[in-house]
Amino acid sequence: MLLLLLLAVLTVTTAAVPVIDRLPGRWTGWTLAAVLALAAVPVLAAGPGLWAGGAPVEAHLPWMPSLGVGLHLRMDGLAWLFCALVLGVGALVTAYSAGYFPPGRRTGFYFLMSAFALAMTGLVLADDLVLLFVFWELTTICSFSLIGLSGPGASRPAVRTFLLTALGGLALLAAVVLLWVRTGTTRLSEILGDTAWTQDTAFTTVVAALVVLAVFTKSAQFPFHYWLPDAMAASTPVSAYLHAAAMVKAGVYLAMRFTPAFTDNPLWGPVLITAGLTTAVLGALLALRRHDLKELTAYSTVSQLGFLIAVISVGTPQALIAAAVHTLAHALFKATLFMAVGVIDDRTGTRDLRELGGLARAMPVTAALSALAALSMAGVPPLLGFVSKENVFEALLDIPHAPWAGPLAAAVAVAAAALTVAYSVRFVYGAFWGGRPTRTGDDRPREAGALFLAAPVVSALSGLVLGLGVALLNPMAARAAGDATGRTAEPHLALWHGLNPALGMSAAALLLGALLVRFTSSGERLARYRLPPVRGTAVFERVHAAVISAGVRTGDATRTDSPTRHLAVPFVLIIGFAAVVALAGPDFGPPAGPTSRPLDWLPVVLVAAAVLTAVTTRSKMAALALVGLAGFATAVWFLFLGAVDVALTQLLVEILTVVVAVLVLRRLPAGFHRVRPSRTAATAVIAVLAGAAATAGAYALTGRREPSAVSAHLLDNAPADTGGTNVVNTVLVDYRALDTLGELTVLGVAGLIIIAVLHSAGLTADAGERPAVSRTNPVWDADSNTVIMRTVARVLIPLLVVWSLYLLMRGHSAPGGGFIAGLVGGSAFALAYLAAPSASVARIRLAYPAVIAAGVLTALLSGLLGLADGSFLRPLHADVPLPWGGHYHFTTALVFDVGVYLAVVGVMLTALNQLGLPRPGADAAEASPTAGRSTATGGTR
Amino acid sequence: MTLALTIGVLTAGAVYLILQRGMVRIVLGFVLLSHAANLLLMSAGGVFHRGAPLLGRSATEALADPLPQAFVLTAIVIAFSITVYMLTLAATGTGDETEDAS
Amino acid sequence: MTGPLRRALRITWFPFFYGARVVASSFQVARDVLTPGSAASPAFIEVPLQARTELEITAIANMVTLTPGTVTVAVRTEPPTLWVHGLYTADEHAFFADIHRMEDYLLGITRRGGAPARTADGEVSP
Amino acid sequence: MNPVDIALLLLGASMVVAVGRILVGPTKADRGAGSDVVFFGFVGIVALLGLRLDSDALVDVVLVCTLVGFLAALSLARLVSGGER
Amino acid sequence: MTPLEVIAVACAVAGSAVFAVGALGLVRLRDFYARLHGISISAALGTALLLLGLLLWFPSPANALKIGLALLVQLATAAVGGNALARAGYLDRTPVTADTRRDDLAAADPERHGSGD
Amino acid sequence: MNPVLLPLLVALPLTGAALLAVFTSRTAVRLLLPATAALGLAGGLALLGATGGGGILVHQVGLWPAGVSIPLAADAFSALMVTTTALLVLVCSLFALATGEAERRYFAPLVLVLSAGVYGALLTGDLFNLFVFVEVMLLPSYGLMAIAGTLRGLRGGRTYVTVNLLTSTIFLAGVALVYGTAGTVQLGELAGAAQRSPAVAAAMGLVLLAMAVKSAVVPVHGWLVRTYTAPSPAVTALFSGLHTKVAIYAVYRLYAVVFEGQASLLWIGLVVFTATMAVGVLGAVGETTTRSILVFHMVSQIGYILLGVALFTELGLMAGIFYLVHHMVVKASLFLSTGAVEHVYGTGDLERLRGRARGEPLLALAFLGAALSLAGLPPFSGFVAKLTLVTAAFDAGRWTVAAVAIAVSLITLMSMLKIWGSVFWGRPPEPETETGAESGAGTGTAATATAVRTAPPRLRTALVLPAVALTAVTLCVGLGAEVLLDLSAQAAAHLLDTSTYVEAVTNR
Ligand code: NA
Ligand code: NA
Repeated sequence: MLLLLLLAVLTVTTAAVPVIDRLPGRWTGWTLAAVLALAAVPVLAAGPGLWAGGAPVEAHLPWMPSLGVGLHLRMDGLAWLFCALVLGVGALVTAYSAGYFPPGRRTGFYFLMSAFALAMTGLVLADDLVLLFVFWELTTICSFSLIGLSGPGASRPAVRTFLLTALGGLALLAAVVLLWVRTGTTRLSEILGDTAWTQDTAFTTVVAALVVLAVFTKSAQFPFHYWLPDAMAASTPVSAYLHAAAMVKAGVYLAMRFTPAFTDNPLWGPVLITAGLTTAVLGALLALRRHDLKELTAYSTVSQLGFLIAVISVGTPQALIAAAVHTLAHALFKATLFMAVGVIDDRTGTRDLRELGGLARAMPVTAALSALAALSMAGVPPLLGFVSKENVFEALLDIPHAPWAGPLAAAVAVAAAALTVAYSVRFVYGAFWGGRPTRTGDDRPREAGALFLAAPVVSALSGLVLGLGVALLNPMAARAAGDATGRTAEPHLALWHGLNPALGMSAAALLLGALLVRFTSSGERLARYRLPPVRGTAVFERVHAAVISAGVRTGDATRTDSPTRHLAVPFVLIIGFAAVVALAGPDFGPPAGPTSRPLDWLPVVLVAAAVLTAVTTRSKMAALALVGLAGFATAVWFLFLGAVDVALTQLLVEILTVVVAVLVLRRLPAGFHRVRPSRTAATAVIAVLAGAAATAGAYALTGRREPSAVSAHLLDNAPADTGGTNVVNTVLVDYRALDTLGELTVLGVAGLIIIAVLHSAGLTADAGERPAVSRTNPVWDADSNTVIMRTVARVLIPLLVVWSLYLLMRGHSAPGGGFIAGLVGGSAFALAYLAAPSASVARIRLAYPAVIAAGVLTALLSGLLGLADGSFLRPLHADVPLPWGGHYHFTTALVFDVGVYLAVVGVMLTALNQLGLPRPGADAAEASPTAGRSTATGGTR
Repeated sequence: MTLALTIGVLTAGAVYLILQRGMVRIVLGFVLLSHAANLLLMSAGGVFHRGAPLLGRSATEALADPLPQAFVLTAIVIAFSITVYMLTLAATGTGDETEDAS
Repeated sequence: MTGPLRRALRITWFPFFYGARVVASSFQVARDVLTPGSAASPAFIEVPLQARTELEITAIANMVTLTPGTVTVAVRTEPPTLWVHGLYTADEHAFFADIHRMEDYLLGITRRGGAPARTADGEVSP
Repeated sequence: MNPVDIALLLLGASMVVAVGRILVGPTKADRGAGSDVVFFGFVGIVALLGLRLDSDALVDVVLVCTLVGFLAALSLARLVSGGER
Repeated sequence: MTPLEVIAVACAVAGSAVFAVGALGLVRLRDFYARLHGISISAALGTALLLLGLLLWFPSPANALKIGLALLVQLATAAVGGNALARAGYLDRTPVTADTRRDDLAAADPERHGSGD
Repeated sequence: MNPVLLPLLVALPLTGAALLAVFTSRTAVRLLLPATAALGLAGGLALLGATGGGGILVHQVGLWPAGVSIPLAADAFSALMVTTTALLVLVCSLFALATGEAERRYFAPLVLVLSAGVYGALLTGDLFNLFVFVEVMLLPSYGLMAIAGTLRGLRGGRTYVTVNLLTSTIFLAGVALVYGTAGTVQLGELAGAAQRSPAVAAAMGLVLLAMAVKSAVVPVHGWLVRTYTAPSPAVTALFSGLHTKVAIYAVYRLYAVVFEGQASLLWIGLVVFTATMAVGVLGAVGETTTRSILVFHMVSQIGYILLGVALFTELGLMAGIFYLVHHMVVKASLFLSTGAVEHVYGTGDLERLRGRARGEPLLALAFLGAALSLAGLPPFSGFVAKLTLVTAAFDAGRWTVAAVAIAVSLITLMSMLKIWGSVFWGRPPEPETETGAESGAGTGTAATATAVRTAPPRLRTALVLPAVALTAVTLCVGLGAEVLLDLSAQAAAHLLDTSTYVEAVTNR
């Protein structure tokens, strides 16, 4: 309950930041600090109970029960330590922020700081791996956003940091999922409590490697260390909290958590200690070379994190105690130093050691607390840093793996510690005592106000107090290390252990450090040497660029607006598919009857002739006519197969296609483009293979079964069910009217989109060849010459209309129906259009979109009427008595068909009127006969 | 077999045209391809019974499967709609050309 | 015979009259098609018409086109004129005579008074 | 052999000839002429199939064919003249 | 077969033969305009015979109406289509054979430019 | 909910569309378009309510016997899809109203027909009817694609039409072969047919192949990448949420019902979809405009979504369905937030946009949230989606697939940060003098006439809210993941054991 409340308070606070931030002045920071401090109180209060051996505090709330993932929280000794750190340092830093920033609204900053506190608290309290991961990623997002928030220049570092830490996050995700799948649970305590799964060394090694990756990226271990200095683009409070005290410790926390599972793994220890010590030395070395105090502090953080990782690798309770105490010590001194850097920056306007010096006089408090923190960092008694570092040395000496490992590791650690001493001196001496005094006189810097300094003072003094009273930390450290390792830990934290190797190492480190300070001018000389030119950010950018260029190349493969290439791929796939099926050689059974008749060869030959010639001709007109022939031959096939309605529709559609195509072709050049022979050959190969596949598919996969049940039902029941005897038509308007409704919608939409597209894009200028004959020749005169067509059309048009209505009415019992009738009606309009002496006369001034819409609405209406009989599109029947006796069998299917009719006619009207618009430029040509003639000379073949 | 052959010839021609330059050839290719698909639908109903499914005119036994015929009718009209639209596209913008250069 | 009856008979007789005309000229063209060589002497010839209404002009123009050996290429309504592509125009007199015979027959149907009388060279007598 | 089959063959051959004209051209007008023959031949084929398949449903098809043939002929002519009316 | 059916088949065969002759004209005749005359054979005489054959095969009043209508439309098509095509060909300046005797159309052109010879 | 009402989901938008085709006034559009879209959403929610507990609604349209009738059926899967579709239609319509695009000629009716097609496709239990509804969905899309009137739009329009027509024809051929082999196209009657008969399997293979092209999996993804960048942002958002997703839905449904999840073929899917994930994300990171990045990235996400069916385990299917819904929402949000920028500044070119977060914090937040969700970061829905999917992959022993899925999400983040860093962060651009926007910018409004202006205009709230709303949805779905997880599990259950669905559809 306590833990849920804690998270709830933090959540509510975060959500409330936009409201809180309306407070005037610096109150947002103070309020947040107060909340964090208050939140820390019950946590701290729970400490003694835990140290006394009490059960961990737990809380549960369901989240994703179907996955078995819940809001399981658990505070044991280890979690307590980190939780206290997060809240405590959080309170200090937010309080500091209030003074750091000039008054004004900073909603984003405070929101993210608060969210970060929430995320970090959640992370250390999570007893569910998934939950842990969620909070882990949230800290990453907060870090990314906070860095980016600090200004335009910070966006690149933010992105770099984000991507790198996200890489680690994904490794963690993989580890989480692997463990989950392996153990069947996401409960961290259960997984770590029962480490039967660690018997599988291969599996454990994989998981360990993933966790290592997560830890290293989050805690800035070599070779990923570079992000941390990069992240210094963020404002100082962010650096102090996220990039020194809290977020970077998430890796440390994770490594400590997983210690029981991985200690025995052959990968874990060596990798951790190698990387840790390398990082410790490298970080310290780099810190010593910095001029920017913030960068120095950042590299120092890297180095200290290296110490922590190295000591965790040892895996013994002693080592974990050292890690726990050093985590605490580091949080305190590093937060102090960052805050001090912020103060210096604020007061002097610079962080560059070359411009700073002798600030101690002007800023004595800052100088004092910086010195306290630096001494703790350097491991000088009686500060907490001394105790923690000595424990680290001691633990390292006890590396269990090999007898030589301990001394070697300890030696390296001493070297790193010596460097630490050196850069600690560089920081404090360089800024406060040495160097040229920073500005003098009235311009000289002044000490910061009490409220600004309050937070660093608290953290600096804590390091001193806890160092002096370090024995008080024993129960806490014991519980933390015990909970981390699963073994009992017996801490003996004290300022004085007697004369032991660790003390010697401490002394050695201090001595060596002093020598370094002496002979390198506090590192100043080192700064002149060039280090190997490998910079982390540069490597990152190179990898980044490589990925992007790989991406560009990937995109290049499809970077074309020519439909052809996009169309070729599916064809090739189908050919491949057919080949695979053929090679598998499945038995599809014998044909259920004879598959051909002699007369069939007539359409075969016609189709073949049409297709062969259509593909070879370079004349668009010829191609159009030949494709039309192929359509006619197809219609013959339909007739052969007993599909009269289909043949009729096919014919009508074919002709209307030709009519429309002519309207389009006249605007285009008469010939097709030339194509390279190689491309023609490739195309031909694909075409022939596709044709073979189609033939094989059609032959093998059809005609090998008995007539279907649905076919039998239709043929047996159509008249009884629907009152119709043209079964195909009953399928269209009764049984599967939904299909027809869709089809009619498609047709109607085609009409609309033709209008829409032409409305927005317009037709191309006419590219067809102009007639070559003089305009004064009698053959030109359209008014006279169309008299024949007009006169015949005047007879034919009413004939077509009547005929179409007849076809509409009889569709249910004979070939016909809405579509066929509509197409015939449509051809009446086409005829009227063609016969007119000019395009403007030809225009049919009907609201054709309305005709289309009326058609669709009529069909829908007849469908809705069906609801009266229990279903949409269920036809209603009525026998209408006729005045001359007998009765007419009326069905709403006919209404539906009327809708179809209207839509078809509407679309034909649309196509003719829209595509038949006068040719752009035609009027101009008429106005100037010379224009007509000049085309005439060029236009003949 | 004859029907399958027709389907194959139509498909081959269609594929060839579709893979050429220029919108008009592509459109014509698709017209052929839809013929092929429609014949395939007819083929799916079987080719042994070829009587027109108009009841009351002849014996029911030899009648062709009406369902694929209805399918084809629907498919023809849909293909027609798209063809008309594609022809419109061919007449807009850059005209027929579909490629920048060969 | 009275006018209406006469016209009814003419209408009834029309298919046979025109059918014979078509068959005859079909054979003429078919001979050119089926045998080597050609007797053709093509030309585009202007044919002034007696027909006046659009229906008359249309009908005669169509009859000309439908008859193998002659095709109407262009039409003018004011004054009514056809331009006919004739395949066998060596004997222009016969060419015009054939067309005039059809026109006269037609006008005999469409007009109460029948076709106006013509002179020997096909011109309409004043 | 059914005499109607011979007739079908003749019409089929006619259409192949017409296809040749469409393909060879050389003028748009020639292609138009070839196309006309194709369309007329098709009407003929449908009529013959009426006999051959003994299906009077084809009478309707013939009628529709002739009706739309008119449209086709006019359209193709329009194309020959470059869209000129 | 009934006698009527025999006549029907005979009509059909004769019609297709006539049609084929006209179609052959597409190859044999020398220019576009000459070929139009061949088409007339097919379109008028050929199809008329074929339609007559169909009517005789299904002799009924309804069919007579339909086929008669079809014949009329077919002839109209042949005529109007032939005219349209001829004119279109002329507009497109389709070349004529060298032995074309004269061109009154060009003569009727006041501007006398670009005539079809 | 009475199953008799199922067809109304199709009929009502069609009615709205028909009315809007006649009444084209601004007022009519502003009233009818959102109202009809909202009606669809209400219908979807009602469906969810009726099916969320595992029920299935079936209606044999026309009340003919099962097998003769076209059945419309809704289970949790279709209900989820319908609801998400309706949400997107509504939000994208509102966005289009805000940009003014909705008032273009026939935009509104086309969108409504499109939605009707999608609803029909999601509900139908008949293969041929599916073909028809896919066409009902596609035809308006052809118009919407080219409606922008730019050259790029027209060219994209051509590729779009031709590829989709080809795919539809392949699909139709597949349906033909299915009828040829099985003698039925009714899904219920086809249950397990592919497992019983190699002929049906081959025929269905062709259908699935067509669906694969439609869902733009590698190597047939190029068309999507090239065409979805062409229309306006609202249209792209709509398409991204609807089109490929219908194909994906069909793949799930068909493989589950007709193949009964046949295990021996799953490897093909694993290979193809893994490649799709990888190729898509690489392509995305290489692009240089907001839209092309997002579009290319769709390909990658399609790979993720389809992995679910390729795993064909309970968890896998559930993960895939969850991912599907999540993706529809998030991708639309991204298109709309970047689209708002594109609309106002006239370009989506990363080089020309900078520092937009400062002026448009809300929009920036909407983008960032959705981007993080896309990359699978908590607390957004994308995290749950990725988590379940990766878990399912590991659980099925597909380590490589899981590893690729994880690695791809890093590059996803990279590509999203590319947009973020370029468009929203950084120094706002110096006043530029250039005015000629590229023709590819695409919205066709006055804003396209000028590039980034000296004084950047503020975005209207109506332009920002759609993206914000969708990002809020992804956040809520992430935080309260259980609701969607539960529905996805319900949906997956019906795919894993199709007997309930089959019995309902066949009336047995
Ligand atoms: Na003639
Ligand atoms: Na940029």
